[in-house]
Amino acid sequence: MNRLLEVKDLHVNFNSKNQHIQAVRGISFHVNKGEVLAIVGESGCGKSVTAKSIMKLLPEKSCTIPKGSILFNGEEITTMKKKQLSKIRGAKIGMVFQDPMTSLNPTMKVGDQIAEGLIIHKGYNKKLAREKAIEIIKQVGIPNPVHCCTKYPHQLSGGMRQRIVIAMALICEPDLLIADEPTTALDVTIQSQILDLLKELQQKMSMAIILITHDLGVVARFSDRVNIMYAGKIVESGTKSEIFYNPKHPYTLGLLESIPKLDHSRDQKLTAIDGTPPDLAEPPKGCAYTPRCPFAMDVCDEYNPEKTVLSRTHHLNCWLMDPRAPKVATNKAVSQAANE
Amino acid sequence: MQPVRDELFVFKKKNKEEDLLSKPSVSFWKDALGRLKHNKLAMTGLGIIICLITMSIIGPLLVPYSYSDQSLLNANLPPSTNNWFGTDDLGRDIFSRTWVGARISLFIGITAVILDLIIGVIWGAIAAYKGGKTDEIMMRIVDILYGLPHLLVTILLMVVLKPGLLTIIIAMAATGWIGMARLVRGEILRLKESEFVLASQILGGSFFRVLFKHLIPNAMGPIIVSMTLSVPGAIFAEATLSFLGLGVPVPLASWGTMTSEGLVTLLTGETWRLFFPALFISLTMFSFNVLGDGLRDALDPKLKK
Amino acid sequence: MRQFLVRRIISVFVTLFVIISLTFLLMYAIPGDPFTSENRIPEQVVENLKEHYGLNDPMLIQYIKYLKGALLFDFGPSIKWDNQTVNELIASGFPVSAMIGLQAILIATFFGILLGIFAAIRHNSAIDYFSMIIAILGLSVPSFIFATVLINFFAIKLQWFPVATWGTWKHSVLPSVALAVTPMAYIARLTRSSILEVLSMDYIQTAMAKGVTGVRFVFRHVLRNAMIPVVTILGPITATVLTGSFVIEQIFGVPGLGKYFVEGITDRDYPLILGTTVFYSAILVFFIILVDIAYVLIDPRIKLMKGRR
Amino acid sequence: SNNSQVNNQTDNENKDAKTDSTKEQVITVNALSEPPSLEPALIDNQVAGDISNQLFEGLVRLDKEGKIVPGVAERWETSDDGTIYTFHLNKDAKWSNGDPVTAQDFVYSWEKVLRPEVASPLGSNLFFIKNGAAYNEGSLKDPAELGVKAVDEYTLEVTLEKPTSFFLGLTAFFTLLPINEEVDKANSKWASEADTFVSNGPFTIESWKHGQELVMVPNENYWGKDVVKLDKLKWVMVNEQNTEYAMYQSNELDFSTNLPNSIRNKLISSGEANTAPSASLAYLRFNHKNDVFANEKIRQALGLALDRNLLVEKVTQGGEIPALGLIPIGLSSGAGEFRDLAGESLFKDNDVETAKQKLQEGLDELGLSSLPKINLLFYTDDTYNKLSQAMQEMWKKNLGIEVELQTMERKVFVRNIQAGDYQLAIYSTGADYDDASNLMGQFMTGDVYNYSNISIPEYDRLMKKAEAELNLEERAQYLVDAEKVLIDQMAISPLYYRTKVYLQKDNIDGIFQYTIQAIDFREAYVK
Amino acid sequence: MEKILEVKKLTKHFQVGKGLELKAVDDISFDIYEGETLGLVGESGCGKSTIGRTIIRLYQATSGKVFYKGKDVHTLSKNDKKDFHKNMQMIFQDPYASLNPRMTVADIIAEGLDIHRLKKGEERKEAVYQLLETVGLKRKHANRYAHEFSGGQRQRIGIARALAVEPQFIIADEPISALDVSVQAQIVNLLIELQQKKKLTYLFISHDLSMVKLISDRIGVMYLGNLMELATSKRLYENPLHPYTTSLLKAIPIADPAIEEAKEKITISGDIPSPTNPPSGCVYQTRCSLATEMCFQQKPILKQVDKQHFVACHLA
Ligand SMILES: Nc1ncnc2c1ncn2[C@@H]1O[C@H](COP(=O)(O)OP(=O)(O)OP(=O)(O)O)[C@@H](O)[C@H]1O
Ligand SMILES: Nc1ncnc2c1ncn2[C@@H]1O[C@H](COP(=O)(O)OP(=O)(O)OP(=O)(O)O)[C@@H](O)[C@H]1O
Ligand SMILES: [Mg+2]
Ligand SMILES: [Mg+2]
Repeated sequence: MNRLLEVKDLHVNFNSKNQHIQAVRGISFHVNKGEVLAIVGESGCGKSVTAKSIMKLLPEKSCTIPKGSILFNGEEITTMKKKQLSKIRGAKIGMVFQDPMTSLNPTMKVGDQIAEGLIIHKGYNKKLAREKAIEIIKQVGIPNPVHCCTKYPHQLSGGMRQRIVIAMALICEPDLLIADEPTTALDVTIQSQILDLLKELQQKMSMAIILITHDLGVVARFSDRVNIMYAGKIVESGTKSEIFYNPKHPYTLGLLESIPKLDHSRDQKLTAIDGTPPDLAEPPKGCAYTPRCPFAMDVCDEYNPEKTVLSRTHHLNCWLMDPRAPKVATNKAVSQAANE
Repeated sequence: MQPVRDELFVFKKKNKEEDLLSKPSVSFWKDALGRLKHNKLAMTGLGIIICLITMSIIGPLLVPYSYSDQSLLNANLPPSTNNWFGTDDLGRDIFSRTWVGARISLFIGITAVILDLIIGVIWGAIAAYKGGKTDEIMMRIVDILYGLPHLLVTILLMVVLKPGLLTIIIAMAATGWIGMARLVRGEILRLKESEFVLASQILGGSFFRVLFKHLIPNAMGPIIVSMTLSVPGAIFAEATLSFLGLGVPVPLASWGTMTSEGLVTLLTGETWRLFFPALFISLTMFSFNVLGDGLRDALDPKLKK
Repeated sequence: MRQFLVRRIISVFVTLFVIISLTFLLMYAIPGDPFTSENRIPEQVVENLKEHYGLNDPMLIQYIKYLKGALLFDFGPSIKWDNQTVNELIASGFPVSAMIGLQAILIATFFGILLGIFAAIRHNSAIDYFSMIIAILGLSVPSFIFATVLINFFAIKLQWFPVATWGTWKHSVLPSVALAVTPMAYIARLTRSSILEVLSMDYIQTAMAKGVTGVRFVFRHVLRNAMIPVVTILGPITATVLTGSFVIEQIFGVPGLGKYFVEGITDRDYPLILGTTVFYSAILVFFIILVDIAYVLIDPRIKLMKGRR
Repeated sequence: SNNSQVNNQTDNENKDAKTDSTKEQVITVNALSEPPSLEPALIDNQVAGDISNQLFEGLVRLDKEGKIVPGVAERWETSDDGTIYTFHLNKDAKWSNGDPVTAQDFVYSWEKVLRPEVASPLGSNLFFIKNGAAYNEGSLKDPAELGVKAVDEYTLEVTLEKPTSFFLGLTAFFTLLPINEEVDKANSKWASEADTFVSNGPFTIESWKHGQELVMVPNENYWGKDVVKLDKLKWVMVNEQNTEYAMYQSNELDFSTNLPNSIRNKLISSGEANTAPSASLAYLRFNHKNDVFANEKIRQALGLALDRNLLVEKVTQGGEIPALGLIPIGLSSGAGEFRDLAGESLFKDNDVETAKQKLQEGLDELGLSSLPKINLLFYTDDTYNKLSQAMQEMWKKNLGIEVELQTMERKVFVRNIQAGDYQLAIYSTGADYDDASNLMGQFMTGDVYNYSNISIPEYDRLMKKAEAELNLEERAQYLVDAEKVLIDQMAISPLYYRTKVYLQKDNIDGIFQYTIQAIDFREAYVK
Repeated sequence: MEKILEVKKLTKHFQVGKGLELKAVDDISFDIYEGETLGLVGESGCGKSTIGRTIIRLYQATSGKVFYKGKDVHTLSKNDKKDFHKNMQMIFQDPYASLNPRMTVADIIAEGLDIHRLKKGEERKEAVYQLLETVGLKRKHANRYAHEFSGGQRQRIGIARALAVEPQFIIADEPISALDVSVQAQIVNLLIELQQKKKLTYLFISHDLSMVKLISDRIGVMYLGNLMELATSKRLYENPLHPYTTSLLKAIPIADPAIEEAKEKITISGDIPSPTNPPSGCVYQTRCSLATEMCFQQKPILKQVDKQHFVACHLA
């Protein structure tokens, strides 16, 4: 089996003196070698937290993992010792953080920051590592890479920083790349160039990618499978076409509806899902989407929906899939609900 | 898991959820105070400081001797039931002297902290934040104050002022805050280019607002450390000043002078004369430090637990 | 940078000028002159002495001479040590003080930072408390007591080092250690506090995500970002320590510069006061410029010349 | 814990005894600090004085008992009126560079001391020579008129202003030591470095690391080199009592004179340390301009209410001797030891009853019900700090007087005293030469050093008589009477006489110590 | 419509390293009218943020002027300055860095209210809650600190802060890049609603061309510090004249796997020039497939091709 990463029933809590924020509430998914898994979801639903927990990067003081396991290449990460971890981090798993400004060391030249991975993991000497760094900076499309190497992060524009962060994650050619919104600050041409680069690496070295993004266009273009997250849970997961063409969960539907069309007229309001996600400090008993769901049933308040398997790749957690639920033609129903 | 009842499978009637507030709103400072209260070690420190202050008030009343009562024939007695901390070389009760000394030393220590805060922090912060010429001038003033021979200044003060606590404070105010000013300047130079500072500026945040709301709170780490560390410095500086005739006149004691005078006992063996003042200085240091550490942690929301 | 240096060098002269002038004023403002003494010295002798040292000249002339001396770095003979010029006194004392001071600074910086690092990385652990206790002792035990304890233990009991005087490297060990304690404690506490701050930054996560660990992690990612406060205090401390500590040098009988700072003043040895003040201030200002330069080198975001918008 | 120190020390001594089998003739002593200058004319302190005493030899020197014995001068005659001294120099006396020591060297040296431009700080020691003061003042320009002449190469004739009984002893004092004229003329800085240093005494300088160490070796050309047994005399420069004691303990010093006060008593009573008189008095200065202290009774009350024995034993603890008179033990009256003549005590120590009575009388005379606030001034010093507190307490307990204590930096203090800006002060005075009158002039009405503004006609009269008196016995009696007048009125209140307390390793001997001229290592040796 | 902002020959150079100058913004002029939205798109690093920051006085312009309501913003009097800062706000590109780590969200959002003394006590509290809800956060979040939020939540805090003082002009630097589509839609709806109600003016910097199109009246396209094309959004999308604009439009990803898979791979041919060493002639010539001799030699100026359409290209 070529399962690279397997996350099982992962829970993550943030503890402060009077509340526990359950940022991730039991998610399970896996990533195979050489595949691109996209994670899409409402802002604040726990995507970044999931990503960080795979790297065991969450602050130890305030954050606990009460339950769940993360297996990377069959090895358990949640209980791994520092030493072992450092061999995986950067070398086997690369990570692109969401906030490129604050995630770069302000007092280190970007060239050195990129080259560092090679020096630690591959034992490159300084010069060679630098050459490689220049090469990869060029690949991510930054003009004048030699000069760029000698700059400090604050001298770069937002997009440039983001590309530096990507270059940093890629330099050791990891088996798994976790990219947390890697292209938000990039213009579309550069974005497509970066995505192409990722694709190329992915194919060449069968690198797996977990892509966290809001841009459903990017998802459509780039990913193999998609996980839809909502309030700390995965609500629907399937292949790209299953999600785009046969979405079942009301939240997925809502998301797809919200995509602005290029021919959208200015006077028309954009469709958005009403309301806000629940507070994860006191998550609801039942399905978290209930208050915003146009098809909410009484059961949704009380019980958590179980997993419904639609195909080998497509499953979701929604009471609508229960045989007892009223049948709705989901696509249309969404528009109707919106128009009401 | 319980079986799910069939009748629940009906669409809900929409009712707007209520977003109620669970906690009253708190400011950063209140929040920090709350966190500080939960830090046991820091509270221990605070407790010790309060005890020391209390003892400095009532301590001398607990024994029948005043701090200045001499009994030359009973000089250098080790601690006993009569003299709990022993007696000094003039036969005075060290217990009583220790607590009278506490008044001066604690007062000096706390004053040093206040001076550091009032002059040092503000001076350094303004210099760094204003930058350019202002920085240049303000920091050169600091250099000049630091470069002047202290002893000369002290002697001059001794000539023009009457000895006493106020004089000590003036002497400390002349230069005591300089380290703090430098430290704060360094931190603020680093912080002032932060985006959140820019954000406040474009909201029209006034100079002092940005300074007090954004820059100084983010420089609290070194400020607190330097503040707590200025306590022993001030306590010993008082001893030096007193020795030079600037401080409180003998026979009034302070921990600093008691320690300096106790130095000889390392040779002669009456080490209790050194031990007690040194112990209480260390204890004070300890309390200020744990309190400072606690405060530092409390002021750092990222360490929130 | 060049512009910065030029500007700073000009301001160095202004600073020194002000320091010198104020010192001159102070010197003459305080009672007593070099020849004030409890001993019964005939007026005639005092007159001769004053004439000899030019103290009978009008103030302005003395001031100008004084400035000239400072400018040429030639302060003439000391009044007390009249067989040596102030320059000679400084030249003979400074290397000694500087050697002890340098060793002390190295000890203080090395152990201070080390202690700070461990305390911060193991925040609120045993080692954190241990480092705090060390720091507390370092600060609440004044250096003169510490020096005496060192002598009693290492020189008298164990006889590892000589009690006092100067000559071999062994002579420099105890004074350096005694001198290092307070700065070490200070540095340790500051380092700890700023490392704690840095450790909560996002880029530390990035470094960890790259698999950076150990020494590299501490030095390249943590320490540099935490160095500003330490460097700030290191500047003036170095200047002070290099130019000698009166107390330490006195206790260890070290022929350093420290005593001239105090005795120059207590003896009202005007040329010596001038010489030591100019020398110290120059070194101080030099190290403070170094600190400013270090700021820019440590944190590229810092711009010294820029005013506020 | 004191025991352990003693044990420790005997341990060290045992160790020492072993290493000493080689009998290296080396003694290490402490000079406290770098001597400001070693040229006799420029010396103004004891440190340099002590060092130069080993390097130079004056016309006379003092033997073990402090008696005058020949130095460079083999013999000497005094004129009948006591104003002319003729010294016949020892023809074997040589400088360390081989030059003979000539009468001209002395003429040159003394003229240099008195030359105004040289600004010799202790030049007043030569004011006894005819025209000395005038020449120093500049009113007399011709050096030939000075009362010192080289009759021939080896005969020196000194004419004094007036008969001066102690002049002969004074020629051993460091200001009057000779320097080599040629060397001095060739290189004015000869006295600052070991290479150029030329001396005529038992020792000469081998090496001199400024501020650090000065090493002396015997002067090969010294006429009395046979009595010099040491191979080396090392002077270290450590100005800290505790350290000095530690060095002594760890055998880094063989001889120590500068002990921490707090342990002196212990060392004296255990017999480890010895004491020697030192011609110096600590006393209380009253400002007679102050209304209160102008009153004799008040002064007496304050003076009598002090328990000097207790102060010395429990407070100053330096082996001092309670002073119940003005002139310290060991000082000459010109006709024998002064204290022997005048008696030990001129008043009763710790006479609380009388003190109380005097206070009441004084208050009545002043028309006061109680004393106004009194301020006791002293300069920053550990001993005075303690002493003042103890006295404060005694006055409070014995007389019910509140005295406020105030300490000051030394020169500021001196300035305050000189300006008469004080009420009560702790002060001290020491003799420059071995004669009681040295300490007594300063209390005469109108004397420039009379910072207490004392004016006692009887005292002035007696002092003037003594000054004019040629008969040494009579003169001594006048001085004794004068002292009695002064102390009876408590014009000042004596506190204690200082002593020298020193430690000397058991294997060392032959070090001579004197009341005034401090110390002589000429005949010192390691056993 | 009235001009609310005039940017005249604005140039901003950065000193990078020894003697090296980086022309982040190179001689750009444009106007913004009251109540309109000007979109600004362009390659990453082309100087969009720099323009925004220079307008709001975070950077001192190297040359050129910016007039807000006829007043030069770089030489405002003290009173005008305060007014200016109340009326012009900015949403930062980097939300996390722009939030003070030691302030609660409530204090961050209310800072403008405090500075301009707009609301106090209960009123202020209520205003904060309103704003939080407006941007889709919860009242409860008011007591939390910035690091306790997700990227998108932080961005919304930044938006709430900018809205708090009810400014007339907002420079929105990538205001929605970290938000999911649904929240994006909410925020964009909100911005449009505010604009309609209060005649707000926006300078909207974004990479998301579909959003830009939707929200902007006019759009400027930048490349390497230069303004390449400026037109109404409709015109720009229907009739792009500059080759760079064309390539941008082609690269917009569509949320439809079928379309995306059918799309041919876009490769950027040619060198990406460096702003420290811009190419001679037209700055786009290195990547332009249509470049002619003229493009290598002469820098095209922004010329008007239609009533609302300007372009800087020799070929247009
Ligand atoms: N340090 C923390 N302390 C408390 N709560 C936190 C902390 N970090 C994150 N959270 C909470 O955890 C939840 C999930 O955050 P996460 O960063 O994973 O969101 P996200 O899915 O990445 O959202 P976005 O798309 O906006 O980045 C959020 O509700 C956030 O408020
Ligand atoms: N403080 C600075 N010092 C030096 N160069 C800078 C500085 N800020 C920006 N730059 C440079 O100016 C150019 C324009 O930067 P700017 O941030 O305006 O780009 P941008 O258009 O906002 O890009 P993005 O879309 O990636 O945010 C970039 O090349 C950048 O490297
Ligand atoms: Mg995120
Ligand atoms: Mg930008």
